[in-house]
Parts: sequence; structure tokens; C-alpha cells
Amino acid sequence: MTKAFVAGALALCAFGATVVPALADDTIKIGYVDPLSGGGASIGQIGLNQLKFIADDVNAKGGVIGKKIEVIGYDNKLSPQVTLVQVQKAIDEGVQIIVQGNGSAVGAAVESFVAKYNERNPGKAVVYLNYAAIDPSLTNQNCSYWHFAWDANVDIKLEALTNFIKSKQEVKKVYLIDQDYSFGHSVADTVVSMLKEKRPDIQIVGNEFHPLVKVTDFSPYIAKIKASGADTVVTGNWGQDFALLVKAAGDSGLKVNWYTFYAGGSGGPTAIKQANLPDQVYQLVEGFNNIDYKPMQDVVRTYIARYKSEPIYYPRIFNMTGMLFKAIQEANSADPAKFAPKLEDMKYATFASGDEGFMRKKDHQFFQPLYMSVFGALDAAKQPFDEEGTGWGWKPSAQIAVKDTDHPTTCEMKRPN
Amino acid sequence: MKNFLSTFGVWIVAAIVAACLPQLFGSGLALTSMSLMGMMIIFSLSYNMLLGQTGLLSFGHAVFFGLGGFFCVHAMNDVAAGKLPVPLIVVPLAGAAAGLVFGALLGWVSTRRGGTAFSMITLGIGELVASSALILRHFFGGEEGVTTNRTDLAPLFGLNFGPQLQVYYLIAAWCLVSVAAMYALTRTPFGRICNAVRDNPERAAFIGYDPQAVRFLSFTLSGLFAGIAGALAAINFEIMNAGQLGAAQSGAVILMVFIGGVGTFAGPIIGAILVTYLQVALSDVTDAWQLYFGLLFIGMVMFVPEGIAGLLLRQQPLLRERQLHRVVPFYALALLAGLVTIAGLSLAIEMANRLTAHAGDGPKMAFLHVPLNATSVLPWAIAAVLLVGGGWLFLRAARASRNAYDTALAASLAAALAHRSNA
Amino acid sequence: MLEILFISTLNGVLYGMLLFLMASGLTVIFSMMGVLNFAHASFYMLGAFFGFEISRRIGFWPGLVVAPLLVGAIGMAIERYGLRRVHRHGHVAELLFTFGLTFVIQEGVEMVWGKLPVDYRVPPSLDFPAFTAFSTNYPAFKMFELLTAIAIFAVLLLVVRRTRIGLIVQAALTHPGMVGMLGHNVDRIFMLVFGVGAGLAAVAGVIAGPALVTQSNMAGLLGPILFVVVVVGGLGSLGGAFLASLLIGLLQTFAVASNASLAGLLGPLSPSAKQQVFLADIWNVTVAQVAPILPYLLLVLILIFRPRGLMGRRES
Amino acid sequence: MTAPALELSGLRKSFGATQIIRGVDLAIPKGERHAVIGPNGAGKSTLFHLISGRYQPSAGSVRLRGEDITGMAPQLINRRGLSRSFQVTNIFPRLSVWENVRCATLWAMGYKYSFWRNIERLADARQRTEQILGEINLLDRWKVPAGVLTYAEQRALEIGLTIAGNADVLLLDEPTAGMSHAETELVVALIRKVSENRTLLMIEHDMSVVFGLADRISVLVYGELLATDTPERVKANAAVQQAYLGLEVS
Repeated sequence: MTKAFVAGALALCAFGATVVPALADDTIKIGYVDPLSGGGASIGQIGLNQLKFIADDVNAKGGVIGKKIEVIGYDNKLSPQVTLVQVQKAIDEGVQIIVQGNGSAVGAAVESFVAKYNERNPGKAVVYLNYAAIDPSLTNQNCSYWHFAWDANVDIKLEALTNFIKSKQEVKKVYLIDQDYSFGHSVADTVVSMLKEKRPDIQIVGNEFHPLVKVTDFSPYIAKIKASGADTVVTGNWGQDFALLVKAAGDSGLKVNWYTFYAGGSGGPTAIKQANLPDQVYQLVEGFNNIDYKPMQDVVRTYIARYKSEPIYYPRIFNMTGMLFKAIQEANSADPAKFAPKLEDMKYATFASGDEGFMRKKDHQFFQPLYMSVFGALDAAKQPFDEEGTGWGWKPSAQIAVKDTDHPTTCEMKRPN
Repeated sequence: MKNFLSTFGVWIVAAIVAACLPQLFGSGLALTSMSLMGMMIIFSLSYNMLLGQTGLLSFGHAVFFGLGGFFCVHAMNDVAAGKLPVPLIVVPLAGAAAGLVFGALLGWVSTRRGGTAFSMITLGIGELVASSALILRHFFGGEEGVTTNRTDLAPLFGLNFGPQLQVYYLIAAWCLVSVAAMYALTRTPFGRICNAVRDNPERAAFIGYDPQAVRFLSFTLSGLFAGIAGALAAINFEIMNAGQLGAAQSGAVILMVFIGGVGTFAGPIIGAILVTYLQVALSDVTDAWQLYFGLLFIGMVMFVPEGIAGLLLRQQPLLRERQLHRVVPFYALALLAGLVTIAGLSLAIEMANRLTAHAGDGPKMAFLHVPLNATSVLPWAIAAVLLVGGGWLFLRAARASRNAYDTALAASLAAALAHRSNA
Repeated sequence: MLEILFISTLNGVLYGMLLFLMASGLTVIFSMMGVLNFAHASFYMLGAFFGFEISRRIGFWPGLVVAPLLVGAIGMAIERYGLRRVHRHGHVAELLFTFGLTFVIQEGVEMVWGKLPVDYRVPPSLDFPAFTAFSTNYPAFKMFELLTAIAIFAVLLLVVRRTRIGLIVQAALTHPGMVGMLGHNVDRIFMLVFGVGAGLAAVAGVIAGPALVTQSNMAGLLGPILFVVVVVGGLGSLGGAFLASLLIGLLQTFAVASNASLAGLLGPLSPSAKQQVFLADIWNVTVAQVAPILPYLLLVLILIFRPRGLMGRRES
Repeated sequence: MTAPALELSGLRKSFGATQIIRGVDLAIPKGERHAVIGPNGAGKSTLFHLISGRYQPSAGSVRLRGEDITGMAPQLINRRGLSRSFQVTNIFPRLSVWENVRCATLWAMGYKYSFWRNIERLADARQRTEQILGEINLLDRWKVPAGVLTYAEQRALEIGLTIAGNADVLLLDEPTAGMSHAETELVVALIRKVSENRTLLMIEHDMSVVFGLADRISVLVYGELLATDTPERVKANAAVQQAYLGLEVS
């Protein structure tokens, strides 16, 4: 009995060894390097799902310049060092397009690695498409020709946010609470300086930092916010630090408006609903489901139907892939050295609304209309999408035009000859 | 000559092997992985100076790895900025110095006691340093860390250390030197006294040694070598960030040392190579790699607590007395049955994973390149049969192997005795 | 002033009790078996997910009873078929065994419940503000948390001090080996202790799940804070763990309320920022900023100056 | 006049409210073989712990060749030339017999924490180790891990560790406990040999050993010295007989 199965297993192994995966030259390989295991995987997997979704769609229509798109996931465990090993692996396997997003530390590592790699290995160019790392240094002092960023960086987001607050006369006292690391500090420092310029009458009544994902109980912080008399809180918190913060606020009955960047991240909507803070939490994004734009909503419906358990997606990945394919078509080549110039200054009708954005040549930063959305109960007729099964969803509050997101760069880009 | 060979032969062979490896494995990934293994070998040996040699279970060893790396990165940037004529190859000394100094500093605090108290202090210190690294943004570079460019340093004999191959040789050289130094250290009076303190700290005091001083010295020297490892990591990746001195890295080195084997000098080397390989390769095969890793680890702790090196060492008397043939068939049988069990287990895991975590990709999948449908009954039945049948066979084969080992060992002992009485 | 004092004390006590709730099981296992159970947070997570699953099918209250029993049974099985085998290879091996367990449990949870947070809600019967102080609400669920922690403390204390099992376990604490010779089945006691410890972790999970975020990475995010509680309190001391939880809760809460920094404290003595660019970070850090890492500082200091912990009877 | 090799004055030790050692005064001249006897629980081992630095005395002083060593750490006392053995075997179980003894020779040879010398090249340490292994009859067991030695072998190793450092004051805590008659004879001969030109203080229950070896005997009862005298006079001492025999009988 057992012998038979041993034999069977051996036969299976032997069979497996003979089937070498078909290596085809007519594919464009996209290496997706992000966390696919452990804690960070909850966000990393979403990007991979979405890329695969897009690739399937494009391949069904015949691919790009006659080649199929192949998306390969590489698990970087959210560590810059592992990332570099995985990027090396991807390059070995013939990948020339690296997509990465989560973690500015990882982004910085990839950007610097790709720049050095291209310098040291001329003729085998690799390009880094960044869909979520938003530390300003990536497109300022450390900017690189081989890096393109589709998410608005922190400075741009804050430019947009403060331009939005500028017109909100009811904002009088602002409290800042952020995670104690570089992103949190960028948010706090920039908000303080921009508000001082745009709305000198606004009082900053608190500027708090707390260690990254170490706080279990935010009640003391909420007590401090309450004591300060703030009417508005600006926070760059994400993940557990955001969820626990709003839950503590809900528990203690704190009534303020929250301006955030990552409230929509996984678990955020659930926490806001549990905290029962309707129409108080705002999020600055480049797009969300309930914008009244049919082409986007149709795609989203198909996507959600396929990834029922993880129905979250990033509109910017649609922008990124759309522009990438367009550039490849224009260059009629999947070689980054050839299609990268086409991306520069490319204009593109954004996925979320069809309004136009552009890739700034100077620093390879994509500029696009941004939206202030607010989370709460939906108008079923006009706003069909809720979040995480809460029954609540993101609703439009304001669009921030491309010109109001403009922020200068210090980038002095070294271009290949 | 014979004396020379018996002392240095191993090292010469190791150097030749290290020099030839890139000829066999020349891809970019292979070079990166081997570089990684080189630094991890140093790191895990430095950890074994604590755990294996001195009996100190530290939960914060990555602190020295990380600090060594940060000081090295800053040293590289300063050297490059100041156009100093310092070649890259000596820069790891900066990491070594940092490891030594911080080893002494933190060792002074933590080695006052051994046992659980020591472990807990290192746990606390590890958390403190890792948290502080995010707060002290100027030195540690915040979230992005500190980047550098190794080619900005003055070239040495025309080598600018841009290509990974040159970096591999640099790391291999440092690895050989460090391993030799750490091996030599085990054969000094201090090295022996470390073992004595590990076995019985109280008695060590009554033969004239201060256990606290021994722990302190061991801790400091181990910090030095961890610092070298961190410096090599900095050179290899050209980036250093706060994650490198955190709990994950400290945990990884414990895994390496334990899987390889705590009791022997070669154990941590084996562990570093194996675990690094798994870390690089396993996540390609499956994204449930953490589960496999956990199971492997539990299996090792339960069935092979002496580690791989310990397992090999147990075969030594059989090999010497040529009794190995008595056990090899049983080992092969156990290995085969084990593989079948693993095949069944991983088939079940992969199908479950597909149905849950990857439901969006549909139930059609491939296992070992065999296409199958995770919702149909047959593959599940096969998995169950492989798992249960293989497991049952494995347990029997393992028992038979143990019996065979005992008989063979007895035979070897008898043979050894016979040799001696003849002589 | 009074307001800050009152609110901080209250918040500190509430947080401290949450810590004790989570750490009580770890104390029990660490004290009585000497095992540094790294998988404790994983049992806590299992408790939260079991609680979530039961509460959405039957209700929160059945979950509070059934989930800990299930997790306790899993704990006993793990002890019986895994840990016991490892026991003879020493404490390091035991610790590494539980370390490996964390990977397995996490991956298992991810497979069943996915990687996104689940919507584990506070039961409606407790979803109201218990009282309002200085215009801050205190939800009833937090009071329930507090009471549960105190009840667990009282019951554990009673069991340890007043029952036969407690006496045996206590004896095993100071004279391990002796108890076995007296004819008690040490194996069975250990299995029970491990089950109880895992079950207590699950109680904490069921209760903390709705209050915090129930997600597959919640075990990892908890970090080693619970070890701090156990060690600071003193090995083998329930009272110590209770006291340490309170102390850490209050320390952290009051630290958050403070805005002091070295720069503010020393004022004009500060080194010029340009001269001391690396020191500037240390200089400007506020006490509030480092509040959550103060417990680790406390841990190191306690172990250096009072290795028995606050109330421990022997050195760890 | 030279100071005694070991001098205890007014030595006391209490644990909580319990006094274990209640004021011991004792001077042992250089070269003397001195035995401490007394019933179980009299505090003999505690007295050794106080002298060797394992416990801190509550009061009183210990002088080694005139130097005050009261409350010093064990290693400091050992380095001053006082070495002790333990009643419960206290060796390095995972090290080989050879390494056990060699470790014990190192400090006295001046190698201290040396981490730059190859231990295999230290000829003097090797010779000394060999010599001691010869003396304690363990030469043919040198490779074996100490943890797997037989009880009698471990007791011999215990003495080996004590004498390896060449200390001139030796404290032996029940060196023959639990040994057969034949084994005891071997150990007595060994002790006689190693204590030549040294000062020896030993705790012993076996009266034949005590009377065969000791120049003088102290009787410790309830933490106090009842008598200190030559074997013959101690044997004849009425108080000793009273205390000792009374306790032994009941």
C-alpha cells in the first residue's frame, strides 16, 4: 500500500522535473517587489492582485506591442536588504521593470540600487516604478532618472491639504499627531510651515509624536487632544496606529475633524465605523470608488467581483500601468532605456475621473488631481460602494486641481547620455 | 610540513573553495546569496561565542550587527567625502570598532548576571536601541536609513568594488579571517574559560576566574565580530537602516545557530548557509513560507535538538570504524519517507492556501508542475494518503534507524577497543 | 492640573489592567514552568479570532467562555505532544519551540481569516459610556475589561494560595523535582498549567479583540511588552505582575501627558544645534515621545538593580 | 612571629533570624592539617562558604596569611592562594576531564584571560595538568566528558580542581563522602600527598580519616567551636563526648 504511494510520489516528482516552465521571449516581465508574507502582506498582496488583474485584462486583448504581460511577485518581507536580493533575483530572471510601493526605506533602497546597477551594467537598463513610497527625498535630493513616482509625495499631498484647509474658515485650532519616524516628521514639519504661510490665523495647539506601532492605548493622547481644545487633527498615522487612535477617540467622545492620508488603508474604515465617527474623517487620495465616473466604476465592479475577500485597490496602479503600456507602445520597445524618455512629460487621463495628469520631467513625479473624501453613510443612489462591509463609504468632499498640488523640486537629475 | 598542513590545511582548502565558488555559481543572485552567507556566517559564529561557548542567550545581538553597519556606512561616506586614501577593504574595521565599543558599553550593563536575567536585559536593550534608532534620525537616517556608494572610495589595485563579484571576494576574505580568528579564540585560555563559565559559573569563580568578567569579555569580542558582519552587510547592500538592529534580525541569528547546532564550531556555519538559502529561496516557491519555516524549526527542536552539525558529529565514530554501511539504508529509507510526508503536507498546505488566501486566483493550480484543481476530492485524498502513509513510514524508519545506529555504535566501540588492545 | 491628574490616573489604571489581562497567562506559565512562552501572543490572537468567529455566529458571551476553552485545549495538546518532548533539552529549546509555533499559528490564522482586520465588535450590551469625567467618556466595555482583570487576579491568587493544586504548583516553584518525588504527576500539572496559561491569553484576546484591532499581525505587533510585565513584577509572583502592570500603565500614561525634554529642562545650556547635530535628536526628544519605550528602560534598570523583580522571591 | 595561614575571628553568619555561625575564632598555622568535625547541621559547610567567599559574613573577619579577605569575591580569594572543594560535586560537566583540570591551572600559571595564546602550546599548563591527572588517577580517562565519570572519579576530579591552581591553603569539604572503604584509602593517601607543605582545612565525617590525617581537630556544634586541640585530647574531651555522643545516639 505504502509502497504504491511512494512509487506514485516518485513518479510525480520525476514527472515534475521533466516539465520545465516554458520560457518565452515574447513576454514583458514586471517584477513586483513588496511584502507578500507576514504582517505587511495585507497591503503587499493587494498590489499584486491588482497588477495581475490588469495584466490578465491586457493579455486578453492581445498584450502590448504583441507581447504578453507577465507579473512576477517577489516577497521582500518589507526589508530593504531582502528587497535588494529580490531585485537582483528578478534581474537574473530577465525582469527589467521593477514595481514597488510599500515603505520609503524600501523605496530608497530600490531607487539607489537601480541607479547604481544601470551605471555599473550599461546596456541592461532596469527601471523602478514606484506606486506608493512618498518620501520627498525620492524625488528631490536622491532623485534618479530610473525612478518614476505615481503617488503624490508628502510635500505635494500637504500642499494640497493646506490649500484645502486654506478655504475652510471653521478650522481654528489644529492638533498634529504622528508616528515618530521620518514620514511622521515630514507631515508635522511641513503642515506647520505651510499653514503658517497660508493661514497664519490658525493655531497649532499640539504637535505630538509617538513611537511607530508600539502604542496599545491611545486614551492618554486623546485626553491631551481634548485638553488642547483642538477642532481639527491632522495625522499621517496608518495601520494599527490609525485604527487604535480613532477608536480611542470614539470611546472618549472626542468630536473633531480628522485629516488623514491613510484612513482608507486596510482596517481603517472598520475602525472608523466602530468608533462611530460619521463624516468626521477625511482622506486625501488620488481617487476612490464613489467618484461619479462610469469607466472607473465598471472596472472596480469587475475587480471587486474577482477579489471578494480583498476588494481594495490603488487607482494609481491603473495610472502607472496605463502610462507604462502607452510608453512602450510609443517606443515600440519594452526596453526601459527606450521607453523611459516617452514617460517624461507624458500627459494621461487619470483612472479615477478621466481628468488629466502629467509626469513632470524634472523629477519624474506624476501630478494628478487629488480628492478630499470623507467617510460616512452613503446615498445609495449615487454612491454605490461601501468599504469593508461597514455600510459606510468614502464620499466626495472636494477636488483639488492639479495646479493646487504643485510643489517645486530640488532634483538635479543625472541623465544617461 | 605535515605540521603546517594539519594546522592550516583546512583554511587553505576553505580559501580555495571560496575562490572557486563564483566559477560554479556565477549569476547575480548566486553571488549576492553567497555574499549574504559570508556575512551571516560571521554573524552567527559571533552569536555562538555567546550561546554555545559562554552559555549566554542574547535576544539583542542584532544591535551590534546594526551599529557596526551604521558606523561603517558613515565611515564610507566620510572617507568618500573627504577623498581620504582609505580603501574599502579596511572599512569593516570601523564596524569592528563600533561593535567592540558598544559591546563593552552594553556588556557592562548586561553581563552582570547570566541566565534568564541576562536574556531579559538583552531583550530590553534590543528594544531600546531599535526604538531609539527611529527617534535619532540624524545618525540612523530615519526610515530610509543611510545610503552610501562603495565605488566612491579610492580604488585598490584598480578594483572599485562596483561589481558584485569583487564584493563577494571582499566578503569572503573578511569571512575567512574572521572565522579563523574566532576559531583560534576557542583554542585560547580565554576560550576554555568561557566554556567553563557556561558549564558552571560558580565553580569558575573558585578556580580564580570572575564569571562576570568572562561574560563581559566574551560579549565584547562577540560584539566586535557582529560589527564586522554588519559592516560587510553595509558594504554589500550600500544601505543601512533601523530594521537591521531590530528583533527580527536578532531572532534570525538564533535560528541559524540553533538549526546548525550550538555545540560545535561548524554548526553555526552550516546554519547560516542553510537558513540564508531558505530565506532567499523559500519565498519564491510558496508564499506560505513562514509556515514551512515554523514547521521546520519545530521539527528541528523536537527531533534534532543538537542541530545538523550535532547529527553529523554523531556519525563520526561509525565513519571511523567503517560501520556506516549498517545505518545508511535506514537513513535513506527515513529520508524517503520524510520526503513523501513533506510532499503530502505541502500539497495540503498549498491547496488550502490557494482556496483561502488566493481565492481570487481560482482553484486551478499547479503543485510540482502538476496541474490540479484544489476543490476536487482526489488531490486532497492523495495529500492525506501521502501525509499519513509517509508519516507512519517515517516514524517506523526513524525508530529502525535509531536501533541500527545503536547497534552500529556498539560495534564501532567494540572495534575501537579491539584496535587498542592489538596496538 | 487636577483634570490631567485624574484622567491620567484613570487611563493608566485601565491600560495597566489591560496589560495584566494579557500578561496573566504568561506569568502563570513563566512562573510555574520556567518557559519563556514566545507563543503567548499567538494564543492571545487565537483567542481574539475564535472570539470573533463565535461572537458573530452566537454572541459575545458564549465566545468569552468557549474561545478560552478551545485555546486552552489547543495549548494542552501542544504541551502534551510537543513541548514535553522538548522539555528535556532545556529552556532554550523550549523557548525556540514556542518561537517556531508563532510562525505556524500566524500563518494558520492568515489562511483562515485572511490578512485584513476583521470587524470584531463590542457587544451591544456593553456599548455605551459608563460614565463621563471632565467631559471624557469612559465606555462600559473598558470597565468590563478592568473588572475581568481584577477578577482573574483574585481567582488566580485564590487558586494558588488556597487550593491543593495551587499548593503543589507553588511547591514546584521553589522545589522543582521534590514535587515529583512526592508522587505528583508533574507532567499532568505542567500540561494543565500550560493549558490554563493559553486559556488566559485567549480570555485577553476575546476581550481586547474588539477594543483593539483584530488582525493576523496583532500577535507580532504586541511585541515583548508582556515579558517586561512578568520580569519587572518578579518571576513567580502574581502580585508582582499585577503591580508591574499598574506601574507600567501609569508610567506610560503620565509620560504621555508630559512635554518635558532635555532642551526644555536645561534650556540655555543646550549645545548649539550646528555643533551637535547628532545630539540634537536626543536633546529635543520629549518624554511623551518615548513613553511607550519607557517600560523597556524600566526592565533593564530593574534587572540591574533588583534582579528579583518587584515582588519575586528568587532571582530569575 | 609569622601570621597564621588562616585566621578566623568572631565570625558570624545569620540567615534572617537564624544564626548559623555564632562567633568562631580559629587560627591555623602554616603547614597544619586541620579537620573540622561536628554533627549534621552544625554549620561546617557554611563556615567553608564564609571563608571561601561564597557567603558574606554577618560579622567577624577572615585573614589569609595576615591579609583581611573578609567578604571578598570567591575568585579574589582563590587568586590569593586559597582553594576549596565542594561537598556536592561541582565540576564542569560538558568539558573533558583534561579541560577541567587544565582550566583550573590557568589562572595560577598567569594566563588569566589571555585570548591571544594557543592553549595547546602552553607546555607548562600541559605538564601541570598531566601531573595532576596522574595524582588523582584519571590519566586514562582524560578524554571523557566530566559529566559521565563515576561518582568516585568525579570526587577525585573535584580534588584535582582544588589542587590544580597550586594554592597553599586547601579547604576540602567531605572529600571521602559516599566512598567505599578502598576508595577512601586512595583518597586519604592522595590528600596526604597533596597537602605536604600546604595548609589543609577539611570537613570530614569519617573519624578514621580524621584521626589518621589531622594534626589538630576543631569540633563545631550549633555554630560554635566546642574545642580545638590535638586528636588525642579532643577524643578525651568530656564536653565533646557529651555533645557529640549525645547527638549521635539520639
